[in-house]
Amino acid sequence: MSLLQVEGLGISFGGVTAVNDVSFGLETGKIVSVIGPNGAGKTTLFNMISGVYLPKSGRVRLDGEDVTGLRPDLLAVRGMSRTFQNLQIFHEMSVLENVIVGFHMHERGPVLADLFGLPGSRRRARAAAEGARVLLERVGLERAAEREAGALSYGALKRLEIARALAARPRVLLLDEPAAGCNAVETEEIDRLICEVAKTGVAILLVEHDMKLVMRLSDTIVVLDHGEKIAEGDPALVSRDPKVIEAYLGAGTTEALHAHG
Amino acid sequence: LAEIKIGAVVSETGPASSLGDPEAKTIRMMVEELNAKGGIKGEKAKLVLYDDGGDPSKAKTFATRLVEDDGVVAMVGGTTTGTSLAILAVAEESKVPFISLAGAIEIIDPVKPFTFKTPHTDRMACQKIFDDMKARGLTKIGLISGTDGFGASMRAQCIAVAKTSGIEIVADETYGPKDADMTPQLTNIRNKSGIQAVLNTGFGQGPATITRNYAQLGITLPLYQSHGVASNAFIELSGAKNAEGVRLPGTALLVGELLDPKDPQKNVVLAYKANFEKAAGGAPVSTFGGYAHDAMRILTEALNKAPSAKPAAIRDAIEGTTGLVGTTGTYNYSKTDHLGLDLSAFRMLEISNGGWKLVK
Amino acid sequence: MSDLLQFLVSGVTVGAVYALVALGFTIIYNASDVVNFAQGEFVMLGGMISVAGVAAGLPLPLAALIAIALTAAIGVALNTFAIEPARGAPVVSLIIITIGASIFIRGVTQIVLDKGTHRLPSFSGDDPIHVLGATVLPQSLWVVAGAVAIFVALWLFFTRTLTGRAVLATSNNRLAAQLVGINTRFVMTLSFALSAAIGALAGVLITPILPTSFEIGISLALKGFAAAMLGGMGNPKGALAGGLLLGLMEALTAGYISSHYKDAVAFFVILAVLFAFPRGLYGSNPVERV
Amino acid sequence: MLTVEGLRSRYGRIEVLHGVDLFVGSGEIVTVVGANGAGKTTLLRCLSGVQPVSGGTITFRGEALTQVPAYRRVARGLAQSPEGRQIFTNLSVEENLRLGAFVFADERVERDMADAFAMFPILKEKRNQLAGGLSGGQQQMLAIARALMGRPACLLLDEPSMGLAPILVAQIFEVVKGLKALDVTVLLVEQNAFGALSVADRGYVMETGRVTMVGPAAELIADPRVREAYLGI
Amino acid sequence: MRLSPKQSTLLVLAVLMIASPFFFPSNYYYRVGSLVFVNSIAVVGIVILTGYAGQISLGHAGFLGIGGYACALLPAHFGLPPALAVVAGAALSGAIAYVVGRPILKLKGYYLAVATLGFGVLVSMVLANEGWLTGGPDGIKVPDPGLRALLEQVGIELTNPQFWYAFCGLVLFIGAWLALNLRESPTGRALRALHGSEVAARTAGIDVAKAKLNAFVISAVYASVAGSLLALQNRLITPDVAGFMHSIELVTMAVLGGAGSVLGGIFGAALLTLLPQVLTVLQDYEHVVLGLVMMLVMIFLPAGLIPSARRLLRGRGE
Ligand SMILES: Nc1ncnc2c1ncn2[C@@H]1O[C@H](COP(=O)(O)OP(=O)(O)OP(=O)(O)O)[C@@H](O)[C@H]1O
Ligand SMILES: Nc1ncnc2c1ncn2[C@@H]1O[C@H](COP(=O)(O)OP(=O)(O)OP(=O)(O)O)[C@@H](O)[C@H]1O
Ligand SMILES: [Mg+2]
Ligand SMILES: [Mg+2]
Repeated sequence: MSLLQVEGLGISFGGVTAVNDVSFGLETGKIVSVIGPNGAGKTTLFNMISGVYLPKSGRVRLDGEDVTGLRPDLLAVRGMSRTFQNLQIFHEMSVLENVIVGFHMHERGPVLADLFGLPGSRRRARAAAEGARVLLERVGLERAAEREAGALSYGALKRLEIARALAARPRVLLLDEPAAGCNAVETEEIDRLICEVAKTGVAILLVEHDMKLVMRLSDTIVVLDHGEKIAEGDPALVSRDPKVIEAYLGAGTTEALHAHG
Repeated sequence: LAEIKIGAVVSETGPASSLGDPEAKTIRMMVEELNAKGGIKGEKAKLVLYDDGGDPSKAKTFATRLVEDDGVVAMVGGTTTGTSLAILAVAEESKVPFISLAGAIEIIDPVKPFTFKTPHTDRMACQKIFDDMKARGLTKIGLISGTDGFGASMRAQCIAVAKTSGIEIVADETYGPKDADMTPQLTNIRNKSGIQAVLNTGFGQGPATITRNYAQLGITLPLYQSHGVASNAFIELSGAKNAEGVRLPGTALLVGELLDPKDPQKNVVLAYKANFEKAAGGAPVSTFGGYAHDAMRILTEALNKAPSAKPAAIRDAIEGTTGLVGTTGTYNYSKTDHLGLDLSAFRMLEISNGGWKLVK
Repeated sequence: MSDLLQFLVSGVTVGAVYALVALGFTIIYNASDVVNFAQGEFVMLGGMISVAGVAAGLPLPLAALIAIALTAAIGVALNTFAIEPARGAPVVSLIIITIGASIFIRGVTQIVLDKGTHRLPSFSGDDPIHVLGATVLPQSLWVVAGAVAIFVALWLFFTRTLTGRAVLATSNNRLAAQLVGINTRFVMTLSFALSAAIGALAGVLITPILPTSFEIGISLALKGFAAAMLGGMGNPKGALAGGLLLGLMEALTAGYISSHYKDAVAFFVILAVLFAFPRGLYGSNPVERV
Repeated sequence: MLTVEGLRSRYGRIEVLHGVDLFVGSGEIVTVVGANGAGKTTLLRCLSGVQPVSGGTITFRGEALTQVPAYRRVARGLAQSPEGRQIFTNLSVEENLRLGAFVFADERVERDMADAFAMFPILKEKRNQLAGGLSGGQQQMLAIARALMGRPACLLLDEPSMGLAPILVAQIFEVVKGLKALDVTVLLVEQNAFGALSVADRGYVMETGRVTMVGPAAELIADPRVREAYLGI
Repeated sequence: MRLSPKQSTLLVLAVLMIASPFFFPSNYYYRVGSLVFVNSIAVVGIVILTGYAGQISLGHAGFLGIGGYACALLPAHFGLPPALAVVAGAALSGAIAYVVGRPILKLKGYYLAVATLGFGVLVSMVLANEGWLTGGPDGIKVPDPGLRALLEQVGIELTNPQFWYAFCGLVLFIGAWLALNLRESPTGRALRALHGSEVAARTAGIDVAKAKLNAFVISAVYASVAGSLLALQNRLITPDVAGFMHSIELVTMAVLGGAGSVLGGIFGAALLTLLPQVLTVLQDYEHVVLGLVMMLVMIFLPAGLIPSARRLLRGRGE
């Protein structure tokens, strides 16, 4: 049984089906990428898995347990964490605090302890802050720790989100276009980061349009088009699938990929 | 030359401003008059007046300020019962005499050493109205009241008084002080079988709306209003045609010209009316300005009589007030009576041809 | 039956008053997401300035026109001198500015005009019209007609004109609005002018029914705000529906249940509606993808 | 066409552009590349007038632009597809496009819209839907299309390829090339430096608020420093 | 030694509280001071709810009313000592906030504002209409808690205003301390996070509904305690305290001072409490100037008194 199992997920908006009957599985320490043209339903799929949307049909299983439609915070407690394509930053908090919030599940305690500033509460807060600094360093934002998050550039915010998601110490990590807004060199850093994380046993589900990144990282690729799964398999297989080339990659890209890869 | 400081806290603005505004104007005017006439025993009176906006907590703060900071020897004010109760607590604690301008009986019952008041109680107003109703053979009535302090307090009093005076209240409705339309309530009152008259307790614009809606619905039963609307402004807002025949208990103030020349109040009333209208730029006099007038008269006289301008001495002098003719009535304070008025001070008025008429 | 009709008449009259105030909120809200707490003062100014004009011997229509123009100018001044300089401030700060403005306007009115309560003469007399045993004052018809006319005008403005769209675009994304060439400053000026003018017109229409004084604005703003939220803030349809519904609820409660708790019932219904429709009856549900 | 001299800009007290000089000739495609936080977006915001300039000058078609308010710049021929897309989420796709042509309410709007729909058929499909419901990439298309509706003489594109599928990335660069034929000048900020430099005539490299390199695109592509720092080769 | 922001805030507060009386020319200033403290207590609650969590309440005066009336009614009807009535009122307010907050806090922005406004209106309406229980619109007397007498027995003699100044000051100090603890704590951070983005807060494992409810209940308790203290020192309570205008005033105080800052909230409360006292000399112009000051503060210090002032100071430092 996979760690994360998606079975026949589907949803529609105002009668238009956005995702239809999509199934796949994700194992510990593996990286599965979801690719597909714009509007194929990748983000929507993420939203259903992470509890932001309630699927119309299908099941999401975590560790074999049915977690379909569970609230995001409850899923987070069970080890699911994610980043967002449309950045969701706590703009008025500092960069460091943004990451500390990611630690929430590990630092929270009774409200009254927090109100009265009991030693336990302060200790947890301190531990979270230390952990957050380490993570900021990993995404290269340690120098910006005290800045107001709203003042960061787009690419920096993207990396901040990754740090925050990692802070939750997830078992399943959903990354929605983590490299968008980063140049080739910055993308390589993210590439390395994702690899390291996967090595620690985290299952990663990745949506990304940067094919180089996808091809290099993925154990398995799931291809969506118009909400349907049109292909699934290892990178080499998928990138040669004519359906995928036609719907998504375009002839030129495939050549370029193979030229460099 | 020393000054005698007099304090005042009134609701010049806020929900009770239609009461408090003429009070403030009157108080200012009378202090000026007093000083123009040479003050008190040669000393100028200085007025310190604060606007509490109708908020009892503010009233309490301002009363504290008057006593502790401004060092006044006496206070008038307390436009509403709520603010009066707040001020009297300060007055009693710091032993500074206070003449309240609000209606509720609890202000002076039980008697508190330093607190007096000039208006009739609303209980007396109910009594007066019910007496008039009975004289006309009206015993089944509908009651409609504003939800503000004035309306609610008088409603409670009238319900209590009705029990003992043979009046049966068959409808009991309320309205918000700023409501735009009261026809549903009046429709329900009209539909009560056997109903013979309607009484509205309230002040400000609500009663005017009631009066207009009453005419709109074509209700022909006698309509009584409270002393809260005893002012020409009420006729104006209601429209003279709509207000025709409305009765209410009022003071001599509105009918000064109609009073018997022998009436002791006649001169007092006419003088105040003339002065006020001049000072207030033509604004019509109201019962409430009259209360303030009487309070200031009582205070002035006490200041003149008192051996010293010490609060305690002034208090004693106020308590000794007898036979003082004011616009509201003739005041006779005593150790056991800090109201000093009886029912005879109220006059039943009727609106007729856009003016006032005394009901004999 | 005639009772019910009378209650309905009362409800529609009062409801139209609320709707007029609620409609005034829509434009400024649509341009800036700010609920302008000084909207009630615009209504008050419309009434008070007309009253002063009539007292000074002007014919009512002229006095009303002056009142509307003056109030619109005051609206523009409010934007220019208080809202625009605080651009970029959080919305709550802007709301507090409008609260400050409402206190300020009230204070000035009390000094420049007076503290009295005044009524304007009814436009077409005070003789009630009898319909199936119920009575209607002609002025009520004026108020209802005014509310409907303003509603139609606003609805057309927002759905049919490019300027109306520009207003919506400005509040939705001010940066993008500038990037496509919308003069957002002008949009704000226009919104304040229109809102104030609508408020003043409302004031002129209702003063024969609901006497005005410098302090009347707050309670009107409160009810108008509640009505606008009931219907869904920003949508003229919501303002009209919310206003009428609120008025009808009050009248029917006063008529059939208890006048003591008519406002309470009205708020209960508002709460109930919001639980079912968290954005009011016609409020738009913004789609924000994550 | 567009000349920027000594441009400085700040957020609050922190200066992020320290005197940027830049020149875009008529009909040219010029690209700006640089790391996260270099100030590329800030530069474009200054050009569109939505970011205060604290020093330096901007000259556009021979006229000083620095004092011109943002909303007048569209009419003068400067349109931008901004970072983060900044679409009107509460308005429909079609209304978004119409507002793109806000300053020219004439018949040509319909034609331009048809062109935009031809370029991005998905937008036509979703024309009556609220723009907020679009997918990330679809919103990016809308932002580009909306900027084109402004009939720019000079188009400012802030990372137009972000979030687009590879097929579309290629298409976007084709579109940019195509604009040249229509005599539209393009200033292109891109993280996809390789793609951008491939279509551009010239390029600038920005680092922490300054221009550190400038030259013909082909030269920059070949420059070892650029290759190492931005192309990852 | 460098002070943390929390310590420096508390230090400033303590110094102001203790030093001010040395400048008081008369007893009356104690009264004003204690009013500032009472308002501040309620406003600190608003700071938690609105400043931290970004939830607007236009009905918080309702909880003031509940706290205040608890001190009048519980002693009268159940013989509870007034001091205990404060606690009972706070518990009641917290419980009501818990029940009401559950459905209401699902609403957002202005819709939440109007729902809370409705709650406040309902409370003040019950207080005004149920005269048999509450004394009606004119209010009801509140018994003396007898704390001053207690102090006298141990040899501390204070005038009434002095006593309330000290007592309310102490309560405010504790309230501020708690709020400051909360701010940098996991719970407080969760509140500020959901203010920024609810979805992101959720995916970080924050139970948003519960966090909001926590903030609502805590702020209701603050308001309730403030209401109780107001009632006890006035010895009288009227439905006005629960009124809509009062709710608006509390929010205004919080925003003027700087919604997210405890010290800001206290300064906002002080400004709006003191200003009307100062402006009385202007008589008719009082409201004009009050409105003007509010507008000017927000125009020139848009983030509120304290945060904007901090920003300005920091700017000079660089
Ligand atoms: N809340 C919503 N309302 C309306 N339509 C929606 C909504 N959410 C998603 N859709 C539609 O569902 C489809 C899938 O969108 P989704 O965001 O999942 O695409 P995607 O694969 O993530 O695309 P991209 O690569 O551009 O990010 C789109 O056509 C979009 O318009
Ligand atoms: N709103 C803001 N307030 C304060 N500082 C800001 C703000 N926006 C950007 N900055 C700062 O200005 C600098 C330049 O940012 P800008 O967004 O222009 O960079 P960029 O080159 O576009 O980066 P990216 O490639 O990540 O989009 C950065 O250091 C950033 O932190
Ligand atoms: Mg997506
Ligand atoms: Mg950028």
